[in-house]
Amino acid sequence: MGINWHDFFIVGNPLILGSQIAIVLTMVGIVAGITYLKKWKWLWREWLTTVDHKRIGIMYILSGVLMFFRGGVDGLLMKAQTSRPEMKFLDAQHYNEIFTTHGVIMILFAAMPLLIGLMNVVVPLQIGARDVAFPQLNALSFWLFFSGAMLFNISFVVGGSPDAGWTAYFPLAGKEFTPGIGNNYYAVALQIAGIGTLMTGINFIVTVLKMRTKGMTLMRMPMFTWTSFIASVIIVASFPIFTVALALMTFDRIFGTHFFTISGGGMDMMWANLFWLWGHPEVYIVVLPAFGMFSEVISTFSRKRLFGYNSMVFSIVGIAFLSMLVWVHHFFTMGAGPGVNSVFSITTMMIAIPTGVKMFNWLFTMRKGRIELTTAMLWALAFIPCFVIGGVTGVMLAMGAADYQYHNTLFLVAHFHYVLIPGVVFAVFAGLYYWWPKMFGHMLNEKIGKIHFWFFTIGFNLTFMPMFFLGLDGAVRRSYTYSAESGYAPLFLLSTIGAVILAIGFGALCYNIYWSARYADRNISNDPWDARTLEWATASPVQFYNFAKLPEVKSIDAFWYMKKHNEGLTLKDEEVEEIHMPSNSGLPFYMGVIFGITGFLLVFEWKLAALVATVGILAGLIIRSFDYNDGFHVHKDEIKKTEKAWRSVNKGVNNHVS
Amino acid sequence: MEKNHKGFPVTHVIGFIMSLVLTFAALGVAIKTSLPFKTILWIIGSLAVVQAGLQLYMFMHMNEGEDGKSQVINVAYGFFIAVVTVAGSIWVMSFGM
Amino acid sequence: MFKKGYLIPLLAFLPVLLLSGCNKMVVFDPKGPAARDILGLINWSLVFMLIVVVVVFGLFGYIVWKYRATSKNKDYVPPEEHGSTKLEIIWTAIPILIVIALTIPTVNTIYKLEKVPAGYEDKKPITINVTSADWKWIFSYPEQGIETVNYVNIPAGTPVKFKLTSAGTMQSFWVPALGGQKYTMNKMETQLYLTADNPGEFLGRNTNFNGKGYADMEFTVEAKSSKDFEKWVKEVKANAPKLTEKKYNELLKPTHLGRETFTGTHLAWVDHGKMNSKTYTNPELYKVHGVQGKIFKDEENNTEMNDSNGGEHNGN
Amino acid sequence: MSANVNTALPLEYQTEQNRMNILGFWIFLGAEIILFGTLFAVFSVLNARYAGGPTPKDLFEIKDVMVETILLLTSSFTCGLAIYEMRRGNRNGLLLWFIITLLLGAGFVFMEVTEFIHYVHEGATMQTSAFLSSFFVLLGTHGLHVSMGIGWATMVIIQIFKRGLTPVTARKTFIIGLYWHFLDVVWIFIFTFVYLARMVA
Ligand code: HEA
Ligand code: HEA
Ligand code: CUA
Ligand SMILES: [Cu+2]
Repeated sequence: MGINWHDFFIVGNPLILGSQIAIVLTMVGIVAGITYLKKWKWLWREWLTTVDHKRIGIMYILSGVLMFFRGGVDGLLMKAQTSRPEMKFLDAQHYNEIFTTHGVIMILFAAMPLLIGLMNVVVPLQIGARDVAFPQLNALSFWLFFSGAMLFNISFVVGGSPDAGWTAYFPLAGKEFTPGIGNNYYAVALQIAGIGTLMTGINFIVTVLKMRTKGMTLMRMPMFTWTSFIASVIIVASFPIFTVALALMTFDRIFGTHFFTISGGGMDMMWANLFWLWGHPEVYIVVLPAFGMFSEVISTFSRKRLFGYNSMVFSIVGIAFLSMLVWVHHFFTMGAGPGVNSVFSITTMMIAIPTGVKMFNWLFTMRKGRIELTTAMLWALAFIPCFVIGGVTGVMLAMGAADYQYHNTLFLVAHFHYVLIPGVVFAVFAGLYYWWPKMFGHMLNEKIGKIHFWFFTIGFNLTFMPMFFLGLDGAVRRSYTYSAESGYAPLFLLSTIGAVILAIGFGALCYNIYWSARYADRNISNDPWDARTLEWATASPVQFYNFAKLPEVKSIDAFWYMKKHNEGLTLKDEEVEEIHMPSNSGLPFYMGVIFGITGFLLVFEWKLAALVATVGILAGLIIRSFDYNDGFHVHKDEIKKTEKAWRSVNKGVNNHVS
Repeated sequence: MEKNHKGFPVTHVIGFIMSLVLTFAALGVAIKTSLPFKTILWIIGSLAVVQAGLQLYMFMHMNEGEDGKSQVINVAYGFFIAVVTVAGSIWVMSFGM
Repeated sequence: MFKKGYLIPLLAFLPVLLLSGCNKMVVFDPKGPAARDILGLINWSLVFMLIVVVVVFGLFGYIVWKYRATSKNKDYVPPEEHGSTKLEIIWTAIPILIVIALTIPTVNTIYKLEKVPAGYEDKKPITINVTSADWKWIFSYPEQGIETVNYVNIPAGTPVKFKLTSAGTMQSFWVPALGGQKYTMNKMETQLYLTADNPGEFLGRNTNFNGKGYADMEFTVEAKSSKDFEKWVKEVKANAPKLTEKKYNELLKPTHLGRETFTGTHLAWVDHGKMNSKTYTNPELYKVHGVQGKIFKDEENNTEMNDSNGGEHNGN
Repeated sequence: MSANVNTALPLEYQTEQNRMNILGFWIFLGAEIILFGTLFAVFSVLNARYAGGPTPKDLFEIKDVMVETILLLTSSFTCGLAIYEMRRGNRNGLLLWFIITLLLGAGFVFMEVTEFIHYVHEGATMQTSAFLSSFFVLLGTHGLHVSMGIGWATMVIIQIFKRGLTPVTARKTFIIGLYWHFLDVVWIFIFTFVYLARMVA
């Protein structure tokens, strides 16, 4: 194939060389560590082949945190470059690659897995199920996501990163203007991860529709389950569009077709159209589960049930419905007729209405409550004012004519960080602090948590608030530098300082995870927060079969009801029955690997080799078709033993809520 | 959703004949008539939708089973999104020009 | 510890304060009717946004303060409220009213911006064709028969009809002091009316990312009095070199250029806004580090300009 | 997941896992509707951009298209009969109609491939124009689905031979039936909006 190794491995840039060395060393370190500790078998049996929704969730979260770190470092690099006018830290090409990978990684490989991870851990527990509807498919979803994420990340050191923005607008992203393979990575890696996400969507729809425990009617479901369900519906409605868009991009770039090219009659605007047909719903896919988490956290720590439950449900359904009807607001300035722009301005602004309903319902959940300022609750509280700023600036953008002045400026960048970070990142932090004991059997440290919180929120506001003003003063996005005469320097510097504070905050989280893993008290109850929903009705960490006896639900906030009426909290030996559970499988992992290999070959446009590799994919599908493994039964004795262990511990636990 | 059909698969045969009729009707309208293009498009488009509905109900038994309702809503929703995508794209990309 | 809880709302208020005080930001300092119309809309929206922010922040501060857990209210058991139909109707209805209040001027302004600005209807607009290329702006004056690069002179007080197109990637034409932006696209033509009230110099730039040279893709707009404008045109016609096709092909290569001036326009041989216009691409010149794809290796025309045809389309 | 078997229902609906799989597959079909809808959207926008290349009138042969259509319609019918036989517990009837269905499907794929080869010989390739790019990708996606369906159904037939009619094989057969009918539905729209409409336009 005549590979030019100098081009293959990006060398010559100290930054990239440094990361290459770091990556190689880390990998060697991990392999050596696992070998030394003789953990290979354990890793394979307990994690790589697992189909347990909780473990899959944890793997999602782990990858998400890692990717958040990668995306965050990208963000810091950009901030370093724009800290001073005409700074020479990164050149234009590197800046372009970095904001592209930052956007893609943050949204698709950080926000999505963090949310899907928490969905995986929590949703089956909240509806009183033993797993998701299709556990093996769930594992496959994860491995496809992981494979896509890894493929995307190696672009940094192997072959070159994509550099056309996370929106990858044509004609720029086409072969004529971006001949390198960087954008092939975009097309292929997102495709692989996207297929995984689509299957997650299907899986959770069926899980919620079919696996609810007795009495758990739709209108008794916890709000996080509702939002996860609706987000899954949006996933199924929008990801197929992205699949097609990416496939056509691949065709244009690798097979010379003319969908979006400027030659051969292609239409560059069609890409923007398809991208946002997916891209807009995508932002609600990430924000809805986050809304759900805030609902749980706010209700738990106000010690009140959620205010206006029904209108909360209607509002998410409304948001989901509208989310498919607003995509044009991302290209008001493309010159569509005034009729088009008017209609889409109106549909977009309408989203403020259901979102407002949610806002006020949260506020009134707290009213007359007893608000406990745990770290999880602090995130939920900070979310409200910050998100309102993001939301109202969104409405300003939605006004088509006004958007002619905001579009593609830092005002827009400020808007979306003000919705994405409070809306998604704060939610994930809240969710992690809240559900950590469910996942790992110990709490995160509240003191360090508060340091994390204050640094992060203050840093966040300092970083992104100045961008509103820069944007109104004409500073555009995606520009690697600006002149000294522009007068932007002070605000840009302020923003960089903010980002450093933000990074310290994130560092505090990492330290908290480490500290808590080593030193935190393991002697905690299954319900350390005195919470309201079913996931707290079982052990922390949750035993692999979730519930020895599936709970029966009589009201919303089912566990709260059980506690108040003292029902179903104990388990008698006679009630224990054998439990049927699915077996582990190596196939999803294999599929992830083979998809990764195929994708890699396709990225390098080695079409024949890629075709050969697809045989491996087909082989995987055939093996699955002939797989009749029906799972296994957990014996009564084992269940009794497990249940006794955690139920007796509960008697003498320490109270951790300060 | 009865378990055992007895005798002759009536609905299937009716469905098949109707789909043939609809197909040829569309062909006839498109090739044999000289209506304006828009009219033809509307007619053959409606025939296609009818035929799709026929397949969904008579062959695929979309509304059968304990999840019949979910399945119908799901297909209707999918169809709605598809229509929004097609009509929206055409409208937006024509730029009101 | 709790006092810090006010920090966030305070920080969040900052923009509102700054917005009302600071009039130097370019969007708040319009120099033409289009920008002024938009600013009117923006100011109108800011009033409502301010109301929303004040109401939510006020409620938030009050509720969080009043109902926080303290050692004194340890035994307080919050009531089990389900909701309140009345309240829920209120906070659905008021946002609906706000949205309506925002919708009407928005739609009005959208339509208004498509036309010659009010107050200038009796002035005959001049037409300037804008062609964006990597990474420069090319302005053709079909009526005057001249062409400039990276700067554009316009007569003040006269509506200018900018016909926008691109020789390659998608760009966005924006002169914030004069009005909103619009994309330029190959084989498409979009239009934008801008008018400068008075003579002056304004910065314009591309806002739609288009590769390596994007950051520097700026131009200046100089509004001159009609007399000065005529004088300038005459001078150009007398002194500037003639634009040849060869020179033009040179211009279209992905480069940075300073200001240039020519007599004659490239519209004589190509209008990139036409559906069937020639395609100009230079993939060879866009190579960066890393592995290059293969697609152009297989094709014979990997040399200069690629001549493939545009195809026919209903657009113009 | 539980082995609760409700024998009052048809085989494919008897276990909870089966019911979940069927519902899941319906939702997958919902996603497929949107996927094809997007391809139709692309085709609708690009369908008059010939870039000087051949037009539908130059290319399409209504007779071949009608044969393809009838092959697929008939296969949908025989697939219906296969499921009908399955519900009567008639394994051999099921297999017979199932195999006929696949043969008809194979005939369709064969016709389509010949059609494509013919176009390419006339100089109409995927790279010629936006119209042809969108044409080939829309029809190619459908054709690929049919081919995958044939391969998948073959696996299921082998399983029926090996295991007979069980809730699991019945569920697999039922689901592939749904898939097959769905591809016929997609074809109806291709027939209408790609062939008929573009020939008249
Ligand atoms: C989680 C992600 C998220 C969320 C929730 C939102 C929410 C909203 N967004 Fe945002 N948006 C993005 C992520 C998000 N956005 C991203 C990533 C981009 C840029 C992509 C790119 O180009 O790279 C973007 C870009 C973007 C644009 C394109 C601008 C441009 O390119 O020029 C527009 C325009 O309309 C817009 C509007 C809105 C609106 C109206 C909302 C609404 O949903 C907000 C609703 C919320 C409120 C309004 C606050 C609470 C409500 C009340 C208190 C009630 C009372 C209020 C009123 C009546 C006003 N967004
Ligand atoms: C969920 C989505 C998400 C999140 C969380 C973020 C988080 C951040 N983003 Fe954003 N961003 C996007 C989504 C997101 N972003 C998108 C979609 C775009 C558009 C891309 C495009 O234009 O195509 C964008 C664009 C974007 C830009 C605009 C670039 C430009 O247009 O010129 C900037 C610039 O400041 C930026 C900065 C940041 C920063 C500082 C953070 C911070 O919040 C990050 C916080 C995390 C950390 C700080 C990590 C902590 C690291 C350490 C503790 C280690 C320190 C180590 C070293 C320094 C080596 N982002
Ligand atoms: Cu009924 Cu196939
Ligand atoms: Cu949007």
